Amino acid sequence: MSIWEYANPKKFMQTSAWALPWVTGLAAITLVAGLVWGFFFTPEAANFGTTVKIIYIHVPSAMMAINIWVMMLVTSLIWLIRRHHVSALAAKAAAPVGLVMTLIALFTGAIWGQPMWGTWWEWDPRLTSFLILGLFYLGYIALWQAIDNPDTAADLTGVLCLVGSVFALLSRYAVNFWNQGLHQGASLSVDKQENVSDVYWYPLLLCITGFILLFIMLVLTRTRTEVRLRRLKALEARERLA
Amino acid sequence: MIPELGKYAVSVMSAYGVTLVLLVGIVAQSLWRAARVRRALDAQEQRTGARNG
Amino acid sequence: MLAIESLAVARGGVAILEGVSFALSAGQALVLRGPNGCGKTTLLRTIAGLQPPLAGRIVAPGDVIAYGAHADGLKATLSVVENLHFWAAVYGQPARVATALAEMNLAALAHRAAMSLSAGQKRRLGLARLLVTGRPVWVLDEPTISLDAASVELFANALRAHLGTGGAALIATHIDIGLVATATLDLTAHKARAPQDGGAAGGFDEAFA
Amino acid sequence: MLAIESLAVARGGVAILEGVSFALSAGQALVLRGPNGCGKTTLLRTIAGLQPPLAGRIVAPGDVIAYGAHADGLKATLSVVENLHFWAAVYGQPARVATALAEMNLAALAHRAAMSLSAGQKRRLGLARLLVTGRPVWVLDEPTISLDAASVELFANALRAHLGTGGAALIATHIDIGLVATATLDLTAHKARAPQDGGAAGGFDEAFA
Amino acid sequence: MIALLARDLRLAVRAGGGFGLSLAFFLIVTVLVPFGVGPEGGTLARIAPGILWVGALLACLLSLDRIYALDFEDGSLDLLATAPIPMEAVVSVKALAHWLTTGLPLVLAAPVFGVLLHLPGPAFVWLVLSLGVGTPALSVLGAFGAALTVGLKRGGLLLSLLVLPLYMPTLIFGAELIARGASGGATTTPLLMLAGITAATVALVPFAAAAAIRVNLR
Amino acid sequence: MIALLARDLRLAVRAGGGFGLSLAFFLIVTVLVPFGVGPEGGTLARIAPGILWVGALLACLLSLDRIYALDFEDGSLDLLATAPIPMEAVVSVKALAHWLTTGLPLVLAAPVFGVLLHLPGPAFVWLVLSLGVGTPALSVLGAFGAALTVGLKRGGLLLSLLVLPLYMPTLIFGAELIARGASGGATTTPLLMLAGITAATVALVPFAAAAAIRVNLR
Ligand code: HEM
Ligand SMILES: Nc1ncnc2c1ncn2[C@@H]1O[C@H](COP(=O)(O)OP(=O)(O)OP(=O)(O)O)[C@@H](O)[C@H]1O
Ligand SMILES: Nc1ncnc2c1ncn2[C@@H]1O[C@H](COP(=O)(O)OP(=O)(O)OP(=O)(O)O)[C@@H](O)[C@H]1O
Ligand SMILES: [Mg+2]
Ligand SMILES: [Mg+2]
Repeated sequence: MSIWEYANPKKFMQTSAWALPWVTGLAAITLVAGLVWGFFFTPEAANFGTTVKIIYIHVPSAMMAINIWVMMLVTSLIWLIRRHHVSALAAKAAAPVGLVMTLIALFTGAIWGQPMWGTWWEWDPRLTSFLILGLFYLGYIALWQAIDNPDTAADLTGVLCLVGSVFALLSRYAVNFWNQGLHQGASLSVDKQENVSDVYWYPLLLCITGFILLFIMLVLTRTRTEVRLRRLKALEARERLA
Repeated sequence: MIPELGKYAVSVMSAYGVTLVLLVGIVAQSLWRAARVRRALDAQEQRTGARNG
Repeated sequence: MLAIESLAVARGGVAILEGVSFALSAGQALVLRGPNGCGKTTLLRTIAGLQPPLAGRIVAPGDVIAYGAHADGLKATLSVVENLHFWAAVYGQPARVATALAEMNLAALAHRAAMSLSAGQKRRLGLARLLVTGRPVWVLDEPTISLDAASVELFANALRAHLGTGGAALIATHIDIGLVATATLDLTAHKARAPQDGGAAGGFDEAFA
Repeated sequence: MLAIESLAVARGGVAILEGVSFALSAGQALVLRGPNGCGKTTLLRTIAGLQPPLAGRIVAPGDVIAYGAHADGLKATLSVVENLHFWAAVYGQPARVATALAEMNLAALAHRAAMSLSAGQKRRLGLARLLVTGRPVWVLDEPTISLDAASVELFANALRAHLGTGGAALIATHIDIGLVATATLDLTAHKARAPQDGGAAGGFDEAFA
Repeated sequence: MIALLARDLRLAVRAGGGFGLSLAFFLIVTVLVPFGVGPEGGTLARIAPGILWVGALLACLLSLDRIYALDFEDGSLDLLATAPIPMEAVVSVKALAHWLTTGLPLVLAAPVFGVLLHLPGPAFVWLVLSLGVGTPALSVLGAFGAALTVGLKRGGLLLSLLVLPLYMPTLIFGAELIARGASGGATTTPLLMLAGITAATVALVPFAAAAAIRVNLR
Repeated sequence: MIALLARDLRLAVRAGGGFGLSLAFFLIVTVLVPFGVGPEGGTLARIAPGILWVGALLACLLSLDRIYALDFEDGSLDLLATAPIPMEAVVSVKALAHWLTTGLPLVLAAPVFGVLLHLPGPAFVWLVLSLGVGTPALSVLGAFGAALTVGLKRGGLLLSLLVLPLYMPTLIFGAELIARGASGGATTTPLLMLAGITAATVALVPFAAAAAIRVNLR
């Protein structure tokens, strides 16, 4: 049995219907556990004070914002190359979630910046490239909405995602070159944790897992909606023609 | 019950607040739209009798 | 010169025609008929290569088709000759401009800007564009709209000459064009059926439990 | 209801028709004929009040004319009913939408976006727009373009009903509309003459010598 | 007339949002400028009022040519001219629709963009006030410029060229109002001037615009 | 293809000048900014490179939606798609025509505008160099964005939204190049990056744009 079978709408609907309750439950448990742990049961940090608690939403959402774009790139490619409708619809379904994640990262970052750097906004490369990422999300969503024919929309947004990814990377590099900023370097990495002690690391890991599961749950739900919408449109069109 | 947040209380609380609002927003929107489309599709299938079309 | 084999075409993701087959050889003209909305425009666009067919094949050598759509592709600010010269250059046939002007009775208007032409004069210019392509297979969507009787006659003559020199034409129209001999294909019979009645299934025809 | 007295009209600063006179009373329809470019569109636009006449008078009570031009004034992204509702609201006739839809056989397409209609379906919608204006004098420029035989029949019925209820119509066309009784006015005879031949003098016909 | 307003708003929303897009454009301009100018907060804070106004003005400008262009192309404008609505009302309604979809969102969102440019705290009130009072004039003047260029292919750039000089007074008083507000200066004169310009424009310019359209349809 | 280029250029000149107008727009932006920002020479000189780049970019942007819109509306694009010219060539030629009527005049006239903004002396060479190397990328990327939105009514603002993030790297390196040139810094990296972006864009993006057009005509 090949993985491409799940690209068949019916197969996808069946499988996702089975998986959805599990994912939803797991997402709720991990997310609530992680956030509660992070918010109530972690100590102050020497340099950040209690603001360190923001990390439990800031970092997972920032990671998801990037990863969701990568996921959209992959599913767009699958659509462009193999023309599986579900794949294109998954990209469409993911984009608003990605935008929300970007917004969360931006807002929490801004709120964090106020006490730490004394300013809501700084033209730091990390922050700036997130702003640009947000713009890419906005453009992508706007293009989906502007086009009527779903296959046309899938093709064009796919191409945009492709070209946009290249330029998002390029912007990241350009922005770095332009201004060395204040933001933390990447001190988290899965195998080595020099700067972050376990007290922060475990609840953070839990939160990251929670965000990932939440994203999967949302994407499944929204993709199911999009698939239904396509079928609905097809039925309506056929009824009119008959 | 709420932990002692000191002088950063406003920052931390508003960060969590904004996040919750946005997360609940996207979840609610997804579920609401899912329900609406599902209902519309059911009605359409009923009408066209295209259950196994 | 052009053969269509059980073609199915779709618009807006819905099949509208299926099982359309015919062949055109040199000197033949085929008139497509069918009520409004039956899919004539869609079929012609598919044959011209602007959209992919849903099923079936279009067999034609490369670079034989000249497509004449509803919109004439005229630039309002360019003059009649400038418009024609452009298309002649695109098709590599700059020598044909003068004859096309004469054949479509546009010589008197040659240096007028296209925007100051009347509806019928614009249409004549659109037909002249067809003549400068030098392509053997004309695929035309309602070519005689807005034309008066004399201009319809001009078009019929041009078409007759084209067929006489080994050309072919596929024409969708609601109006009779005074032509010597054309075959007619009524598309009403080729209306696409729903999948449950044996029509082609689209991507989302599965029922979801 | 509408009287034209020795009207002269110009386009691009050049007189093209002169001495056009006729009168339309309730229940009458007048068909304007003439070769391409003779000035039918220009005349209709003048009568509709979109451009001033060069000479002569247009006698009509205010607010009686509904003009139907080549372009239908449809919004591609609005649905068929939305388009009609808008124009009905503009003319203060919201109740007419349903009958107009029915008369032009658009009920099945009512919720389709106008951009997804075929050429003939768009034209039908354009004619339905005319019905919702509730105006007694229809001034129409080639109304049956792109229509199939059945739709031309629909239009003829609508026109007959309109005339029957005391309306009037002025129609420019090259095609025969199957109508009981219409008068015809051939515009060829009214071609504007050059000033030296007795035509109206324009602004710059003075000799500068 | 309400039908016309409703239609125009619906079209703006339907066509992928005249609403969100002018906002997005405003956002993009305010993002671009720091890239061009460099990230130092001091410089940015100093130029912020001017840049915000220029950004609002450009966002407005970009959407102007759509006020009538689409209606002209599909023949609606001809038909509206023969309909029982005075052309002055059509122009006013269209300017209003333009402001509702372009100016109003900008006014509401401007504070967020102010943050990006390090606008000093006390200036925020003045930013909103100045945009709120000034942008209606932009829409009406834009409707006039668009009326002059309706029917011209490629009218877009010409339109900008015609309209921008007309925008100059609004821009100057608007930016000055914010700058004075930020530095605690006397704000009465620019505010009065701004309000006066808007009031006079809204009252008188629609007549000129309607005349221009009638000529263009001829 | 030469015929297409000639036609596009002729249309640009005929229709009231794509040529002069983008220049005029550029002029107006550079004039507006001092009005918005205030006239002190020091501030202006510092922000001049950025403003000039932003102005060039906006002037470019304003004319983008006309790259294919008119051809789409009057059916030329359909006919070109069935003509014996590959769509990639059509896209490239159209981008070239856009650059010739928009980018090139800006490059040539930029020094004059630099004077208006008190751009420091040594920066002028770099201004011309950076615009000359960078603007072709703007035209090609614009042609891509326009290809995505061809056929959409009111595509103008959406187009800006899609294209502007793509312009970001060009803008950053372009403005940085002038700034470094003015202050005598190391100019090699930004110049190389700018040239690299332009070269890669010109070579690759037409394929994406042609694909987008074909999809849109379907
Ligand atoms: C709008 C503003 C901000 C944005 C868009 C932003 C974005 C990001 C991103 C993308 C990451 C990397 C996540 C990953 O890949 O691991 C991150 C991590 C982080 N951010 Fe921010 N940030 C912002 C503001 C701030 C501020 C103001 C602070 C605190 C002063 C801050 C502290 C951190 C920390 C501590 C991490 C974890 C770094 C690590 O150890 O990897 N951020 N942020
Ligand atoms: N986007 C769309 N979604 C659904 N249906 C569509 C769409 N676009 C067009 N259609 C339908 O497809 C059918 C075929 O249209 P087409 O233009 O090919 O008809 P036609 O035979 O050329 O008609 P006409 O004689 O009126 O020109 C029409 O019924 C039309 O309403
Ligand atoms: N700007 C202009 N300058 C000079 N002549 C013009 C201009 N615009 C139109 N004309 C001419 O005016 C004449 C009248 O045009 P009009 O559109 O009224 O003709 P018509 O009778 O409607 O023709 P058709 O049957 O082709 O629609 C035409 O010969 C046309 O070429
Ligand atoms: Mg058709
Ligand atoms: Mg006419």
